[in-house]
Amino acid sequence: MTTVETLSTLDGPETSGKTSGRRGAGFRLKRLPLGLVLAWIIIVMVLLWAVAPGLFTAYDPLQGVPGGQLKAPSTLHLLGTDSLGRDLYSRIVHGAIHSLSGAIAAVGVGLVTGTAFGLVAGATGGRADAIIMRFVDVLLSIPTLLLSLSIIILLGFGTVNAAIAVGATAIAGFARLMRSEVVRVRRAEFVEAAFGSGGTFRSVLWRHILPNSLTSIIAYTAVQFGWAILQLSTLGFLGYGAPPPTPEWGLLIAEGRNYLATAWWLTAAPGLVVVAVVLSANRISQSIGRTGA
Amino acid sequence: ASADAPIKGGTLVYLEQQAHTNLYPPAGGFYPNGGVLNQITDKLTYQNPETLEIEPWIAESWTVNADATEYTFNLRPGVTFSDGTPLDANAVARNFDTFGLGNKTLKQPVSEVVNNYDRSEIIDPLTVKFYFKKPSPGFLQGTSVIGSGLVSLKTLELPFEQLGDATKIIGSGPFVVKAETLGKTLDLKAREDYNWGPKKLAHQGRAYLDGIQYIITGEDSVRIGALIAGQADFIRQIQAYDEAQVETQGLQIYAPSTRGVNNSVVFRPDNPLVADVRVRKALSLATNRQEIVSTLFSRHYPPATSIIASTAIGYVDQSGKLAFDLDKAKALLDEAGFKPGAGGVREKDGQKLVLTAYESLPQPQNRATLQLIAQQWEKVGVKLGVLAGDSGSRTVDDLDPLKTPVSPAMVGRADPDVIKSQYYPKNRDVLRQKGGGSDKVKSFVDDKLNAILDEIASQPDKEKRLKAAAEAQAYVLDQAYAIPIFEEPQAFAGAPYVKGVAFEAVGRPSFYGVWLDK
Amino acid sequence: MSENTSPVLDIRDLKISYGDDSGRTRVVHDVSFSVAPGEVVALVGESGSGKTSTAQAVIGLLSGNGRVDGGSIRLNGEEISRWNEKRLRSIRGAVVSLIPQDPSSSLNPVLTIGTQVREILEIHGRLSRAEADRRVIELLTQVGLSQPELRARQYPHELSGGMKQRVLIAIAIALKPALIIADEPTSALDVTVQRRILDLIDDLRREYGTSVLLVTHDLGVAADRSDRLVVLQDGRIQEQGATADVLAAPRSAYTRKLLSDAPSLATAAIRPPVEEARPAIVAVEGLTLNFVLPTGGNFRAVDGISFKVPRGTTHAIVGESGSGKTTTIRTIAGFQRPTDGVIRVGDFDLAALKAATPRQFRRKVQLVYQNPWGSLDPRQTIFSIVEEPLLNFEPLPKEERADRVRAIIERVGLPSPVLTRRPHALSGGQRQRVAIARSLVLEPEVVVLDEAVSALDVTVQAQILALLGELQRDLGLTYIFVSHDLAVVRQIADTVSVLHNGRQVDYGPVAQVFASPASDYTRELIDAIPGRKFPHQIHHHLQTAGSTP
Amino acid sequence: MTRYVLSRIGQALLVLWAAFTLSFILLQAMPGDAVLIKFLNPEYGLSPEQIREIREAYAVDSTVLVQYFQTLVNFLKGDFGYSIQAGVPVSAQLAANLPATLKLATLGFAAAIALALLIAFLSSLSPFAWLRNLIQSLPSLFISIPVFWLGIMLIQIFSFRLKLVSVINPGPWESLALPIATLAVPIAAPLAQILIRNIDEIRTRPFVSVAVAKGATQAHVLWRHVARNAMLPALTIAGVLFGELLAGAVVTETVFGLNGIGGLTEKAVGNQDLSVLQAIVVISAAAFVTINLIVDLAYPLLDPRLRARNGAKP
Ligand SMILES: Nc1ncnc2c1ncn2[C@@H]1O[C@H](COP(=O)(O)OP(=O)(O)OP(=O)(O)O)[C@@H](O)[C@H]1O
Ligand SMILES: Nc1ncnc2c1ncn2[C@@H]1O[C@H](COP(=O)(O)OP(=O)(O)OP(=O)(O)O)[C@@H](O)[C@H]1O
Ligand SMILES: [Mg+2]
Ligand SMILES: [Mg+2]
Repeated sequence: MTTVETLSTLDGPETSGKTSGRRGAGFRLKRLPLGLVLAWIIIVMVLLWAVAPGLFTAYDPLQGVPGGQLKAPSTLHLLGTDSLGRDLYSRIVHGAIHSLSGAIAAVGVGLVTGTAFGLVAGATGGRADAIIMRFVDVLLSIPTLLLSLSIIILLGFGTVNAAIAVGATAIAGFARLMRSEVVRVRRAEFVEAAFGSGGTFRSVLWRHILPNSLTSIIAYTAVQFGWAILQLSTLGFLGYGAPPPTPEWGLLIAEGRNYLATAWWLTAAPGLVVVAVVLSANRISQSIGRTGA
Repeated sequence: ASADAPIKGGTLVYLEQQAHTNLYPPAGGFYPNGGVLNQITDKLTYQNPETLEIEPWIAESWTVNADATEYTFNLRPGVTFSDGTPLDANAVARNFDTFGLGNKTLKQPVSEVVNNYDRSEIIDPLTVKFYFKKPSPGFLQGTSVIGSGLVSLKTLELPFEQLGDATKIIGSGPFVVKAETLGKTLDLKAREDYNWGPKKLAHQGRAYLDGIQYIITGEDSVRIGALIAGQADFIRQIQAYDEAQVETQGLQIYAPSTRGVNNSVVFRPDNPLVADVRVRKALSLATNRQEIVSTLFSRHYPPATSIIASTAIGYVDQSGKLAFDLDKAKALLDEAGFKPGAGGVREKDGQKLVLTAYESLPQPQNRATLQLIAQQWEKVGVKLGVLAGDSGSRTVDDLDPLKTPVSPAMVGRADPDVIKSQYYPKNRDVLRQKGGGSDKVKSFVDDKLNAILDEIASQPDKEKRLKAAAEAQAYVLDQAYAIPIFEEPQAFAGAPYVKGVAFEAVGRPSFYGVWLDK
Repeated sequence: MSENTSPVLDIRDLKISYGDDSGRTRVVHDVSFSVAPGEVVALVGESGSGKTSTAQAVIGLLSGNGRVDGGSIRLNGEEISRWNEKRLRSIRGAVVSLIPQDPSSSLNPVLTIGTQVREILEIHGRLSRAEADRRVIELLTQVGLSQPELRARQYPHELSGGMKQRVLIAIAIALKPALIIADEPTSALDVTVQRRILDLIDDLRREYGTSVLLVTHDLGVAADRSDRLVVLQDGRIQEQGATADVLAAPRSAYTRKLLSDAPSLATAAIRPPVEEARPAIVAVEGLTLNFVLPTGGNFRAVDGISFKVPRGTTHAIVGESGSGKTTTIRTIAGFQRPTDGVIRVGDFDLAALKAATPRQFRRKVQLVYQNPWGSLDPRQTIFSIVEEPLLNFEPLPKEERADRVRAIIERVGLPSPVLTRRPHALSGGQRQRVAIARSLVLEPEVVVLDEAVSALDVTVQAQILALLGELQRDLGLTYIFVSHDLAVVRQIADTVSVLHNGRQVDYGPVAQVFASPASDYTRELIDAIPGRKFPHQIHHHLQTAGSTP
Repeated sequence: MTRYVLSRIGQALLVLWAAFTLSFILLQAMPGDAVLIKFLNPEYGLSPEQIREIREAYAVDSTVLVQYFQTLVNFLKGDFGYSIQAGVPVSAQLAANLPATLKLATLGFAAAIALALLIAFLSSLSPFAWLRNLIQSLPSLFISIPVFWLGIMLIQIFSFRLKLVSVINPGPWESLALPIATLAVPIAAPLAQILIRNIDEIRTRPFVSVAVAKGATQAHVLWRHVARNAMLPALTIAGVLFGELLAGAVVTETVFGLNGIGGLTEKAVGNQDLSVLQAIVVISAAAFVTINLIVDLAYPLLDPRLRARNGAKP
């Protein structure tokens, strides 16, 4: 959530357009940075895991083979097995759907609620603005973890509820960013010009303010996506994650850490997967941030 | 140095998994609490962990009347609390008055081990007599347990909510609290003038150690890593899967039995899904405890052969009732009307046989255990959902048989009373009977069981009492109220130079005789 | 200048290129010229012609991806184009110094003026701290800043643009360099301030004998201030020579075009006076506007302005920055409520407008902004930009809407393929045409233009002005035209109001105001118009240019 | 100015009260309560009768509104009540935990700033593009690592494998080295990102060219002109980072077994120890509003442009 201001400074003063106009958008495609390509490959691959895990592994992620527990990585079990004899690689592949949908739901909650708050606050200004932004302050001032844990307790354990809890803590960030964007866009001359050509408040909001505020929001959403995966795994670490035997990644890392002395790969492998996915999401968000503006 | 000449001095670094919560002695059932109380308090009597006999400690001798309603203790002279006040008849009387009756103004609850308590009487400064409303044959053993540690009058005067502060707990034990950082560390130092350890122990006089440092270290990997790296001397809670690793590093594993009700899952028959004894029996038959133990545990976790541990008093082997037979299980379920339905889950009248259980955090690898049980039950078409709720939901849902038809359960105490503790509606009420702790229960009561349990708690005749205990074991398994899994030890690990580690009867460490060979 | 003194700067066959992902682009091709001691050489040319790049190369300040590909740069006879950073540092500020284009962003906002002036003394380590402090005050005095001690303690935002430019000049002359590079030193300033700054540079040059390389796109400035002219186009020298000679007899067609487009040089034919009888479509009377300041209190931005604009004519509002021009017209366009006064536009009385009516009013009055980049939504296509006003009013069938958009786009002289593009794919002049098209699509009666050509190149500016004139003739439009450039006003307006600190200090037909201004302020403005040094040559040239196609 | 400060303080108090109330509602709505959780724990083996008595003694079943006003009044009087679970006054818990967290958070934050500056400067001074890219991708990497995982890995590597520091009974600095690193990494990442971006942006400003034209060295320009301007915007996210800091502290404290507000929060949530949680919310909200207030009020001191809004142009 700390990237709020980063992104809004990113497209700071309107580039005079003189030079940027001259240099076409054409060459951008010529040299795709390797890192970005890799990031997309990882994301697409993980998405495939989520959609069709059966293509990647034949092992059952939930039913273990008693007696085959805690095996080291081998050709048979690429990443070894866990304490119940379940194939770790299969659990990671099948876990993609839980982690990704959890992260998407979390970001969705934050995105929808937060941007709605920010849009209303920024567009109407005045008292509504003050009230909404103070409320956002309140959300920010309650420790995030306390907030999300309380929400989980309130709603009950589960992937969806954990996602809502994480999403709730993301609202403030989205609201702040959206508001600052809306305020910035509102000041733009083209908004006044739109009013000047007879536009009503609603049509201007819809046609100009919203679309022009969204670039940063989209970039921010990608960042938040990675962040949400991490938050979900932190919840798993604290014992508030998805119920077992869901192979959610955070839970895998969190449970795997208990076996650090005997089977370190149980936590290292899902940990690296999360790092790779979050890193990719960040990389992609940066590229969105750059091409936007 | 050689093993025969203990060395004095040194501080033992002890890594505990959880912080102690409240050091009101009856709260000693919580392992972290008991682990502290066991060093700083003494008990009236000492239960020999090998023989389970009750031996003298602060009480030099005692008499019990025939129907076990009057107990008279003669106290050892010269015992003092660490604040200098004497541990005399008056102090003992006040302690048990509080434990037996509670104290409403100070919010102090009644101890679970003291049944039917009526009053105390101070015969002379070193003689105290207790009266009971009904026979209380378990009381003598009850004076030896961790929940009956004796504390000074000053401590007893404190309201319950202040007893989390260890520095306020004044006992007469071999160690005293020197300093505490709440929730993080606790420093004990040896009491120089301590000279009243249990008579029959080889070691007498002050403790060998100069002090003990408790450090709360929640992460399993950090505790083990620190022990292996030589940063700590002794740790609690080592999981079965780490035992091999610890042993290859030349460290010592201690797994004292808790000698009580085995680690089990119990049913709440008030829930219609498990109201039929055939269903419960089938699930018992579908549970492969051998597989659970060999997959998740080690040789320190013997598979259960009754509802109580084989080392417990009154144990009777019930292995005949604990068979593993999938075909029979399926047949029983068919018989009970639960037929395989869509997705392989059995159902009856549209009701799917889907059960849920909350994992129990204090039990070793309970989450994995329940998941493995779920796997096993799935083979007969029963689904078990394992929940990992927060303590609030868990506590509330646990009262409702409809929400938690299955629940993991275990309790440690080296007396047949423990069976009553576990199953009696006025005690832990694990089966959730009507009139027990939950107002969500609609109808389930088992008077026959309750009668047997009453008998255990109040039959003064030892033989008859043991018979009742045997009867209870058989009855619970006949009704398939519980599926015992394994005999639960408390697992500790220590550095090779830590000598003389002892445990009280249910597995709390005693560091009185410990010395460091380095 | 005596012939035998060797030049301070001597550039031979300079080639500069910029690299990006797709390769290198050469932007300066074989440029050669020299600057003699004490001489002012003006580098002129349209935007993007390579003026700045050439100047930056001299001081080694080409941006990271820029490179000198060949040629030589000799400074006081030494070849510096191959020098490393370290050697370059030793001459920067000491031998060559720089007066940047935009004074407002060229001073570090968080350091005091004194610190920033002293910095150059410290870097070259010539003086003790106390001496440096004294020298700072001396320099600030020298560039004509009042209360130099106070200024030294102030921060840049507390100074006006002109004052900031003086500070930058003080920095540039601090070490008495042999050469000062002034890259558009006044293009961000008001005409009056511009003149004072240019005078100052002139004085200092005379005093120290410093040479100046003056980069400018304004031929008027170049004409007034330089000894020699170098005309660049697309990175190539089109022409160079003594200023007077070039102006009198431009050899290249490009130079001639530059000359004809420069409004300051055009002694334009004053427009015929408007016949009195024409009815006024806009009437402003006693317009006053106060801004409520966040700290409490009021700020009067416009103070009792009155004027009338007859239908089909152009009224200009001129004045220096902050004089209230924008505020006045925004009030007329209905974006701001006047504190006091009456504004009548056609049948509408602005003061009487209720919340719902402004939308109807908008059909009558349209505003064109200074910055076409900012006033067009970067995410919309040109088609939807121009179509939008139509959507806001009575529903037209889709077909008809498209026809009207196409017609108006053609009318403003844009090719139809631009319709599917977005603003960033257009040049500045094209964008301003789009903005004008948008303002015309509703067929308004009054178009208010706020500095609508100030951001544009002279050449493009001339095209847009021509377009506006054409549209006015064909459609009978009425313009209210805001500008700070009197030369432009003289060219296109019928009547003019001169504002100063929110007050109207002059008002009347253009010819009358220019010939006999009522206030000293207006006279000063008129005098400050550059390009007066060689009026007759230019006049002569314009006539010949007019005859050659 | 005073009016502005007063109104800001008023708003801060409002936020404080709202945070208190919101958290009260949230906590009340949770299933079960602290007394139930504590005393239904089988370790105590209490009978239903006894539990009923205890509930009465703790007056947990009085109406929500009564409890709300009681807690509010007590808080206003500075009385935070007792922790039911831990059996000590909340103030004692805070006294034991707050200084530790403050120390950890302050040092962690300082380390994060140092790390962020280091990354930003190195990336902008690095002479090779590949090195710059490498350094610039560090923040993304830092953001991607789960904090608890980082902590556990650091312990395994530095304490158990390399035996560089001891996690059990460490010296005063030894004890903080790894936790600070754990906490600093995720905080440093966004800071570094902002700094890198700002530095890149500020470097294109004309005043930087002017400084170079004065003959200044690259390092001089970076430090004297770029750094301060680039750091100013980063200041505004201090308030947001503060939240991260607390969340990071929870995990760090849990992993390293440190005592502190973070660990306390986690335990108190689990046990629904309301008095503790309310106190934590109030303290952290107070810290949040104070930090934001300070940032808002300090900003003009650091950025002269914001000092005198009403200073007329000469
Ligand atoms: N950093 C850069 N990277 C790539 N191209 C550049 C860069 N700077 C300038 N250019 C290009 O070099 C050419 C010359 O630019 P330069 O700034 O020297 O022109 P100019 O004559 O000063 O124009 P203006 O009047 O607009 O300031 C232009 O086409 C411009 O787009
Ligand atoms: N919203 C506002 N609040 C307070 N003062 C304002 C506001 N807008 C403009 N002003 C002040 O009103 C005065 C007139 O401003 P205006 O924008 O009309 O000037 P201008 O003549 O258009 O100048 P420029 O040539 O720089 O565009 C200025 O001193 C300006 O600072
Ligand atoms: Mg230029
Ligand atoms: Mg203006």
